[in-house]
Amino acid sequence: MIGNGAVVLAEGAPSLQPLTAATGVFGYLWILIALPLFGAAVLLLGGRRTNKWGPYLGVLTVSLAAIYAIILLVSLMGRPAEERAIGQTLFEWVFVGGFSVPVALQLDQLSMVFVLLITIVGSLIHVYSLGYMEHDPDRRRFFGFLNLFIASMLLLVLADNYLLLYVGWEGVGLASYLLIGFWQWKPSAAAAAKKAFIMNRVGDVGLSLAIMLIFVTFGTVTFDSVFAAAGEANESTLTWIGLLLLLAACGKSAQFPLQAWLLDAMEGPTPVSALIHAATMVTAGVYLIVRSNPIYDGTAFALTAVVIIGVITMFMGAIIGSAKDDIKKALAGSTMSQIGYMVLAAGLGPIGYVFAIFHLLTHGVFKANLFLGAGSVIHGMNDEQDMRRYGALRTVMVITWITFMCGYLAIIGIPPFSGFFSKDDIIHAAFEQNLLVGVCTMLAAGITGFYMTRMVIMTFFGKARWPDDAHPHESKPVMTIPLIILGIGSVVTGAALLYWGNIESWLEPVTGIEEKPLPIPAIILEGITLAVVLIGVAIAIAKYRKEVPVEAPKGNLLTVAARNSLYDDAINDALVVKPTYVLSDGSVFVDDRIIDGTVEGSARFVGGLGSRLRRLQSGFARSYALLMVAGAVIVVAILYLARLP
Amino acid sequence: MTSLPWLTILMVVPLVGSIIVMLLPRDRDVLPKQVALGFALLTLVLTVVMGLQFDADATAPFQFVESYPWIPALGISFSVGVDGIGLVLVALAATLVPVVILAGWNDVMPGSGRSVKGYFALILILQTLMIGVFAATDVFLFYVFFEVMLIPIYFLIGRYGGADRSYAAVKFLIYSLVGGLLMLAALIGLYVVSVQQLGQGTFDFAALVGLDIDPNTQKILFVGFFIAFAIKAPLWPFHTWLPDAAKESTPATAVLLIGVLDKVGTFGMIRYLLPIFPAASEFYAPLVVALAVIGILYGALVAFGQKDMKRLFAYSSMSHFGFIALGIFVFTTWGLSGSTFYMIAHGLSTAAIFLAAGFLMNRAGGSSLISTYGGVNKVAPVLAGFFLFAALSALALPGLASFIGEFLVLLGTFAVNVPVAVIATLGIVITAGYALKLYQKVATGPPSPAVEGMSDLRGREITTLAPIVFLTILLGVFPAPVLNVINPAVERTLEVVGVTDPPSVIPPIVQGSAP
Amino acid sequence: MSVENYIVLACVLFTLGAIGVLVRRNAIVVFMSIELMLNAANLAFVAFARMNGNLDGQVIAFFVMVVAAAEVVVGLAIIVTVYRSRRSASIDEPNLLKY
Amino acid sequence: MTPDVMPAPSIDYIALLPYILVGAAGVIGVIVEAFVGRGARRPIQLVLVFGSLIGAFVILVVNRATQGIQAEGALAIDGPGILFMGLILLLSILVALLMAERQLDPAGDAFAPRASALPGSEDERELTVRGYFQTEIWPLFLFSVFGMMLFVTASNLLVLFIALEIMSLPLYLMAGMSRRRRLLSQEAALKYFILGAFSSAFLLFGIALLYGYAGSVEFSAIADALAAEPGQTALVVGGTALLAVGLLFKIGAVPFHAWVPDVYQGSPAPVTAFMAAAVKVAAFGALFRVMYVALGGVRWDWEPLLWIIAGLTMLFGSVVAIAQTDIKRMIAYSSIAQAGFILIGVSTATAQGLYASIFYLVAYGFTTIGIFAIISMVRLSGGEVTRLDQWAGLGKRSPVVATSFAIFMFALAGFPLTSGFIAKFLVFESALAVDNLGLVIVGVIASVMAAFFYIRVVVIMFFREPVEGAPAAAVPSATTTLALAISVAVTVILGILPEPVINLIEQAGVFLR
Repeated sequence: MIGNGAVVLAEGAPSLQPLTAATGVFGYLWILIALPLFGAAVLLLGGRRTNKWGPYLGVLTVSLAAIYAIILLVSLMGRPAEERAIGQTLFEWVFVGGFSVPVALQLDQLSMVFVLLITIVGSLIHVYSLGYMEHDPDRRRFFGFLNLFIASMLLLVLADNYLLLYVGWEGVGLASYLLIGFWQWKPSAAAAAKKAFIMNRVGDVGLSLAIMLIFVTFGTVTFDSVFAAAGEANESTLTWIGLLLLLAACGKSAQFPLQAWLLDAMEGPTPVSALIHAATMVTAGVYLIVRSNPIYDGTAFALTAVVIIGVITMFMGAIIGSAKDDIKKALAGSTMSQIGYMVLAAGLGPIGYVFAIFHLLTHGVFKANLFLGAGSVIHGMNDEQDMRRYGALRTVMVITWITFMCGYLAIIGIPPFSGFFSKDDIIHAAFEQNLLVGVCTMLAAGITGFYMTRMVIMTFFGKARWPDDAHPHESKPVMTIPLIILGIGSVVTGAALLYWGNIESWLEPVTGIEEKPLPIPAIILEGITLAVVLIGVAIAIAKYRKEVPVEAPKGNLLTVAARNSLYDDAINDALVVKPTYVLSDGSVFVDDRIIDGTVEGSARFVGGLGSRLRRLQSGFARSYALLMVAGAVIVVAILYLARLP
Repeated sequence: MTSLPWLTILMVVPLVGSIIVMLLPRDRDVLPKQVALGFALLTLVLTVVMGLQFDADATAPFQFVESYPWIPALGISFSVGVDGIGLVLVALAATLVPVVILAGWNDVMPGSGRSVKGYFALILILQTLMIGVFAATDVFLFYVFFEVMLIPIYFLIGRYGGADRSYAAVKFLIYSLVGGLLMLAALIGLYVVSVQQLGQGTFDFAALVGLDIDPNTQKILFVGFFIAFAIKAPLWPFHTWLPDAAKESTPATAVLLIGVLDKVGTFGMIRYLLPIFPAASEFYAPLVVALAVIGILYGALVAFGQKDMKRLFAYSSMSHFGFIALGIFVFTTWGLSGSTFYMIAHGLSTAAIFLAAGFLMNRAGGSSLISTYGGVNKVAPVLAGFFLFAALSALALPGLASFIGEFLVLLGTFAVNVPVAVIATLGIVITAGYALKLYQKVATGPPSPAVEGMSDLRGREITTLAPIVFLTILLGVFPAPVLNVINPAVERTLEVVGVTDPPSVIPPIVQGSAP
Repeated sequence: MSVENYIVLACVLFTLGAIGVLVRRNAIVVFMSIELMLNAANLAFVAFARMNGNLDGQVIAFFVMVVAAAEVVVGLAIIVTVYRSRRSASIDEPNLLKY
Repeated sequence: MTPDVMPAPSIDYIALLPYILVGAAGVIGVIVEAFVGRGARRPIQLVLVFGSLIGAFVILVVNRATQGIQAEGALAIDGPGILFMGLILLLSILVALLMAERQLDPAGDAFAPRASALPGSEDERELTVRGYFQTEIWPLFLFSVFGMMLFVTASNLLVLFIALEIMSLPLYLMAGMSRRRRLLSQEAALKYFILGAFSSAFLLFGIALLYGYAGSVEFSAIADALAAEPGQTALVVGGTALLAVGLLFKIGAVPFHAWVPDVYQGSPAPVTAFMAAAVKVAAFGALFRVMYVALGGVRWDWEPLLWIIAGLTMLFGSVVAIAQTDIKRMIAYSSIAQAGFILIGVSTATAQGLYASIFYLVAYGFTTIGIFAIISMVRLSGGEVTRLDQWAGLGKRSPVVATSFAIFMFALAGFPLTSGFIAKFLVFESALAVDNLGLVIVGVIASVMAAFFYIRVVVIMFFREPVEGAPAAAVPSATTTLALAISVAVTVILGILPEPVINLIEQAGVFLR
């Protein structure tokens, strides 16, 4: 019943790969989402009863999902390339007139890799959380929210139409809201959570409008039908759709101008930062853009916009990351910048899509690694996050240090660590497309080298600047083992995906691929890149080898600006928040005084009129008589004057 | 079809219930509640049974039709029957009444000088009238229910409400009367037209739809009906009674008032304005759309600035009613179905927010000032959880019922008028703003003095909220039961108006990948 | 003398009576003014009877006199009781009922 | 003209039986007052009153078929006439029930033991102590009813005038007979008398002018004259105007309303009920007949007049009532407003308008009597308590009475399922049927403002906490209870099942001429 719809599609869209019916092992696609959802339901509705075993259930569901995902991958690889897109319609969801949206899942090469990233990294972080959240009274709820997040994220990447994607999109937003504000009694946390949700909401406006425009244009919101017809739509429409989707992506992926929430989001527990605000959710924007590649292919304008946004954010993030002393915020800045890379890559079009995803995957691994490492440090330094109070930790936290180094080398892109392959591919693509963009990416790589080195030195090298009460110690195995796995991941993912996994040809059917000649030979380019990175590293070493003051020095203008996250909050306040409050107070005034005032006023007027008119009733019989005489005169007058034809 | 007079039964059962409650001895203060709850549940069961017999794809516009002559001299008959839209609204009423009875269990303390049984009797009478107003197929009968409904609510507010109750009650009643009397005038005008056209007058809905009223007359009569509905709904700027009424009434009353009664306004627009005055509807559509959009943003902004919870809910409802009205007057199946669906969803989310807030306020001595509260989440996580859920359902989180309504409305608007749709869509940001701001102030941060040592929800309270939450999620994930029922009615309505949905720019290859 | 003059006279008397009601304070006088108005009407009736050449007007005049007599009875009764309780026949005096 | 032989007038006494019965009963009542011992008077009077009224009503119903111009063109006993008379008789019976009440006031009934006695004087106290009851009021009452019956069926202007006086003169006296608050009562009587006499002078002069124009006082003759030579002459205009003034005064229409509040407030509650209900019906009956039958030819002239008057009356009554603090006075202003609504029906000059107004009068009459029944019940030792704020919390102390009063209030405000709603519906419809949207809009506005004070009473009774020493409704005797019960029943039943009454009214046909 699912297949036949798809066959028609295949004819309608020759360029597109057909959806094949979900049979055999794929018949249970929905289990993938159902598992963590079930976990979430049990943990959140179960109440205190589940306190004891709840967390383990949470871990279990995700791990099962991960195992199933691997099975799916294997059987997917077992299939011929043109049958690797599986569609499964579960039931009719929203249907009115011509608008009909099913709850239907679609597993193709693109969603497959996401499913893997989400479930595997997800389960590792779940395990890690067992240790990290051990003493938190609300562990149960924490794991419940995590499960909820995994479920929504899977829905997001498995949905086969935009509206269903929206549900997952908002679901992860909700989970992120709940987890950022997990320590709700901290006003800062609550505020950060609200900020994140509302800024995402702005992006959602883009997504909803995009969906409406898509429907009005194509008469459907199902991916394959839309993409099949994308070629026939006129360019301006596509441009609008592209820009609106970009707006959505900016919200979710903390891209300029909607980036301000990400740094505050670090208020959440570190595993959350690792999973949601580094590895998976924040990359959803990239997924959206890559997924919609047939639309972007039709509009150079939107693509350019995507690139510009990517470049801006890439630098902003890098600069912010270079100045923050809070280790998590520094990492958050780097996340922004790395996602900037991906968005930029996606903006390059068919040349870049694949590499955007590629970098997304490697980043997912090594950034999770770095965050969990940071978490381990924070845990060891009993919740001190200021890097200026760290130093020389390599001596006491060996595993953390080593794994962190793997992530470090990966992110700055030293061969053969994973980041090297993905980032260099992006830089290549950038140069193939446009020299300027290429140079930007290269510079950003250099800055990356700088801020990551700074972070490593301030944290693990130099003298110890610990607070007196701090007794840093290595974390428990339950935390270190995931670290180790991810550390290995940071080393191998890149090569594995590129050479063994052959990611380019794997994704090609979804994203298409395109090669252009490089202006300069690849090897030289790589050399230069590496050189730039090393320069960045060198500067950092030079700057921080010697004593790091516990109190941050004044620093030059740029540093100060960067410490204040480039004043994004100030700007938002001035441009959006303040005006909203003014507007709101204004309307309240209007409502109380003017609108309700008019109502009350008219009532009072009638009352007043009454008490004035009753004075006519003077109580003197003769004045009544006078009134009568006057009345009689009036009557005569009326009879003479007012007379119907 | 069944031969049983279902709708009459549905109306009679609560009526009987209220009479029995009134006849109970004064000194029993629990018995009336139990009896009332029993009858409410019985009504619910009957409604479900009836609903199961509803034939979604029947050709007849109305089902469970009954008609008895009432005042033949004036062509008035007691005729009832439901189409899909009426059915779901009747169901909404039948669902919410038992919930509020359970929620209002201790609203009236014995010895407070107010009669316990009176409270529940009034609620049951109200249920009869609510079912009647949605089921009437004789315009006069509709009007009678429409007006008489005011009286129980008037007493519920004025007798059992808060400090300023009698002011709020009178304001509510006068406002409604203004609308009601204008509507009466228009109704009579309609009757006179029917006399002129059919020889002898009638109020039968079908017959009136059949009339061919000249546009200018339509424009006059339309105004009479519209203002009545706009006040009920309420649309900007006819709304200022709502905040006071909402603030002064008990949560239970507020739920019935905003959750169900106010739907009569939008229901009336769909059922009466569009089919009977098609020309006028199209003539005034731009105006109404403008009012609706203003209402959406204005309501949200005012809600954002409120210091009082209940008033905030009132304004947020006003903004949601803006969405509903918008969907009605863009004349697309998406918009109209969306509005209808939104009515149900809004009924549920109103119930959720008011009841949750009510339970919160009961624990803090009834203050509805937001500033009284803080950090509830720490002391009463379950309560805070429900509160958050209500807030999310108010901001139409995808996956919840309200999202489907809101999105369909916006989609239907976008299809015919992009700028309006864009402006309206901005509303969802402000909505998120006030909803989460409220939650942040009430539930997060360190617990405030009023909140310290607050007890969490008890069994009865959870029992009242659970079904609402369940329905909200269910309809958000699987709206088919409702959509199946309302879509035919919606399409029929638009046929009468004589408009069809604009086709997509590019003819779709297949309708999604649906089976 | 033509009939019009009688009519005019009647109107004048009627007006005088009305003015009397408006300007005089003493209830008795006011009442007499009203009687004057009635008799103005009577004059008009008789005059018209003559004009129309039938007797109806004259008959009516007799009826009116009877009615006026009855009115006197009732009127004086009321005025006297008021006078007894207030020791004044002014119709501006009783002024408790107003507004 | 042959002066020597005088043909005997042909008079159908059967058709006149109702009049004769009531009139004769009144005369007998006077004789009883003169010759029967004090102790026996009351029972005899009651028998006379109820016997004659009920009898008259029965006869009326029995030979409702015998219609026609009777008594040499003096009376027109036609469908509408019979309706008006029947309504008057029914309302009078209810009023009589109220008047017969002697349980509410510890000192006896609502009337002064001797109207002539000096208020607060020694002999009055003595009379009270001796438990005297004055029963002169009963024959007066019967005469008044008799006058009303003539008034609504008068078919020539002379009878109209005489009937008016027969109706009014007793009322002037009855207004002054209150046992409590004698001064107010006497003041009311005086004002009512002076102004009433004044207005009847206007009426009479109007009659004179019309007679001058038509050469006859027969309605039919006047109508023929108007038909023969249409167009305005000073006589017609003047006559119509003055006639209208006289009739509108009795109706209490603005600007001839001034007496209404004072008289209603000062008179004893049962008498006020009589004025508010029966007199209004009679006055409207007469107005209808005069305007439709005699002056139908110049209705282009008086229609606009009545629109304006109706609009003014509705608005003025409603607005001023909002500012009232005394329940009786408020009801007085409300009755002015209600008169305005009924005038809408008259101003349409259609049969539909006639029927609508009759229905309105039925609804309004019964409701009004019920209202005054309750007003007479809510009292402290000093007599009726009419200050609104003292009614606070009545709903708590006397739920049944308060609920009935609330029903009446909602009826006057025109809420569905009460008689008042159907009534408003019908008059508005009659107006829209002649495309008079403007008047309906004014009506709507007035209704909203009126609702404001009707509802305020409900608020005071139910939502306010009782004040110290606030009154409760005293337990009345069977008669008042019966009257009250009937009024409530009619108010509700006419709201739910008006069909029979509407049909009855519409069968009445048109005025004979």
